[in-house]
Amino acid sequence: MELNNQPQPEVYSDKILDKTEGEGVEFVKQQHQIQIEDPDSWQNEESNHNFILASADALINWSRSSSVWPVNAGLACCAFEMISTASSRFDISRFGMEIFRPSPRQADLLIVNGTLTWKMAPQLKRIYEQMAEPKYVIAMGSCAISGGLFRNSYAVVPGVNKIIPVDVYIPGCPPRPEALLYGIQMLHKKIKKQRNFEKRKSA
Amino acid sequence: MLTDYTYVAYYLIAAFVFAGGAIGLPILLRYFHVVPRNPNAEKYNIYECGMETTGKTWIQFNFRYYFYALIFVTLDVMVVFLYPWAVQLKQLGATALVTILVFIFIIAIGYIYAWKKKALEWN
Amino acid sequence: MTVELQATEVAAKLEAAFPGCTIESSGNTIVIKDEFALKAATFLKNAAGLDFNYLNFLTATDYQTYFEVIYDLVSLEHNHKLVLKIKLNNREKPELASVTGVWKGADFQEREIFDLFGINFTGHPNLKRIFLWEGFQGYPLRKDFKQ
Amino acid sequence: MALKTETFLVNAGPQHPSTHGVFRMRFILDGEVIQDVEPVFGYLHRGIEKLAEGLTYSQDMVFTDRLDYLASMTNNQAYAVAVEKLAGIQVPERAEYLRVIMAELMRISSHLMGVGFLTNDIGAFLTPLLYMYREREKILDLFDMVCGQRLTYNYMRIGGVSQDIPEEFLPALKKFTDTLPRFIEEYEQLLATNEILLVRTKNVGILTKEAAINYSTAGPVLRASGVKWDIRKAEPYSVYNRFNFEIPTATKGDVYDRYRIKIEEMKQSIIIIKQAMEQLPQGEIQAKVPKVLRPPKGEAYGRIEGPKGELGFYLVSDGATNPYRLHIRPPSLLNLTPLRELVIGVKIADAMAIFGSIDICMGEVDR
Repeated sequence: MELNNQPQPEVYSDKILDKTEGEGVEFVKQQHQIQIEDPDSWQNEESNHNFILASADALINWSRSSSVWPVNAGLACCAFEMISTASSRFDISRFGMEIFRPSPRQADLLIVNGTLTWKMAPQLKRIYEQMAEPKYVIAMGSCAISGGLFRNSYAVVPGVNKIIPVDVYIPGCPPRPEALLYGIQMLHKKIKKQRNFEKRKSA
Repeated sequence: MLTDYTYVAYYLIAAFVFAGGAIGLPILLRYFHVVPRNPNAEKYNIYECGMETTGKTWIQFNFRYYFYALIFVTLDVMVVFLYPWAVQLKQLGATALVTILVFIFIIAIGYIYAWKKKALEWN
Repeated sequence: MTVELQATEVAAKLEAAFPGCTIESSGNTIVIKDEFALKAATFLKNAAGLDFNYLNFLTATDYQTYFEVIYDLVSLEHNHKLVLKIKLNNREKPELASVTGVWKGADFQEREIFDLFGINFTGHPNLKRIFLWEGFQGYPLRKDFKQ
Repeated sequence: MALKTETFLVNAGPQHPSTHGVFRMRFILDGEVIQDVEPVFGYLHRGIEKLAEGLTYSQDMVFTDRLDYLASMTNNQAYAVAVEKLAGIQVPERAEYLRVIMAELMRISSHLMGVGFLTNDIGAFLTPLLYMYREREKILDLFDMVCGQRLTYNYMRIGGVSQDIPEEFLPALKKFTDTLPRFIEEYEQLLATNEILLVRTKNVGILTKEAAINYSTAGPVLRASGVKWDIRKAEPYSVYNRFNFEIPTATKGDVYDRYRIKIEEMKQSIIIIKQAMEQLPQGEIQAKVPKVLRPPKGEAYGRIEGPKGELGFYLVSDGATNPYRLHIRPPSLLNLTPLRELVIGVKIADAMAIFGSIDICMGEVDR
């Protein structure tokens, strides 16, 4: 289907960059068809036997879980429930989380809120990769969990855990702010079970 | 005379201890595997709103930014010299006032010259 | 109250200007031949009594045997409205003149029709996919689009 | 002697604090002055128009909540008006009044968010937004009382409304409409005479009247450029012809006028709600609509005045239970068409203010 010979476009439109972006999306679509299993490895490990390490673990996990900073990455409708949770009524700052960092470099938690489309998938994967360790992901809303309402659409990723490993799933469309707060408390429980003094792939 | 200022030494030590801790602690925590280490290519890429960066960034900027920086530095340095004078205003008396005015006048000449040469125009 | 212009009068004016351009006109819709698209658009915009200066929306529908492009025109001064339709029978390479010259508001809507239907708009300044990524195969809103 | 300067390319990309969702602008910058911009859409394109063709008419109502997720009620109303026009259904009086009350509450909430995020983009980070959220939470409580949901209400049905209002709704609504003007006064003191806001918004991003019409913009963007065009007055749908209210317009069409229009429209919405509350008749709330709706063959275009502009649904039916074609007239996408003309030659900070004043919602842009 060759394009017609329209006049020299004085409108700036970068076809080469679009083509590379298109290839990136196709590449991610081929790569990410199977589910990435959730990083739950530390759930069933019993805590450290050594007394000093156990209390150091407790201190480190407490400090990590009590100030988890989310990335300011809103995709769709759930983003506005997340902002409602961050505003004065549902007050996410009770958990030390009211600072929504725009750049992933300074954030620990990526709340995927809204429908993830294939065109946005490589970008979201890049944001997740560029976050500092240890990082956690909350899949908020049924669109993030399984594609939700738009599951059999040609342009929607049926579930974010095909792209990035997810720690906590929050059902709802959109989930009420109380549900998001409950999900965050579950994430805190999960962080508190982490063991820190072993050499292993990232948490 | 000197003994009156020994507390400055404590500040110096505190500064070094703090600096050492700020640098040493992450290295120590990395050694104990508290800070996980998971290098990958994407992480060391430049973050630009989730997109790959395109084009080069070492480019020729407009010169007016540099003009502003120069003028700012001159005035800033002048202010640094005013501080000690301002603290001891009473003891130094009128002669110090005249010298400071001469000093300010010299810098003002450069500032007005730059102003007239339209260096501060922000087109 | 928005008056739905009688298509027959407007068709008569159009016929006077470009003989043989309207195929049929009923209610408030006129169906014209596709090669008269740009001429009819400029005529409807600048004609004295009509002056449709506001393109309300522009969309397309796939009726399996032909495509139909729908222009919903409104005149803000006279508060009357008209629907202009064009049928494209060529399904392999559907082609239509772009009206971005007449109404600049058609820019993104024509790109959307190109993206989701594959209808080519000649003369469009920046015709490429607007919603889907460059390597996407096929045109989703066509009835014969396989997932 | 002008030194040769080079330009460089920056993405105000999908994940950006002030792009109101996943919208990307590819800037070509010379220093901080924008030489060219290319808006890139599609990061939230879920193919709603394709999915809608697979479901029945009443099931598609659920998609409309996710279109402009800041104004779900008005999306429902637009879709309901379109299908009722197609199928020729007469909606009972009480349902019409309930729809008007909910739509005007939604307009206030959407304008609150529009103004709140505009001041966010200008630099007053989060302070005015938290004030606006305090009012929005009150509106969401009212909606919660009526249909149990905070954001995606699915409240309206084809031919009427899903549930009647509980008794405590009207007193709560009365209290809300009495206190809201005082809060809007509070925002006026906070914002209208604020020196920074005036300097940052006056004479920035001027959209002339002809350009606004030619770019087929709608809603506050069109009225800010001096065109008195509001579907509630131009083509009164539902019972809007029984209320008297004005259409605020401005003349210059800059960011400040678009901000002013939103504040004035909030006041007008309160007047409409007050009148609707007094004239609220008794009666049933749902017309007799067959369980499986099969509208006659044909097509219809129903439109309403949404908070962002004229929101319309173009429906083609071939007699089956699901629509043959459903097209949504996206006011946000059409308001974005003049973006390139407004933004070239402007500094980046002003470009973000202009973009914020156009007040788009990505669910409606990408559909």
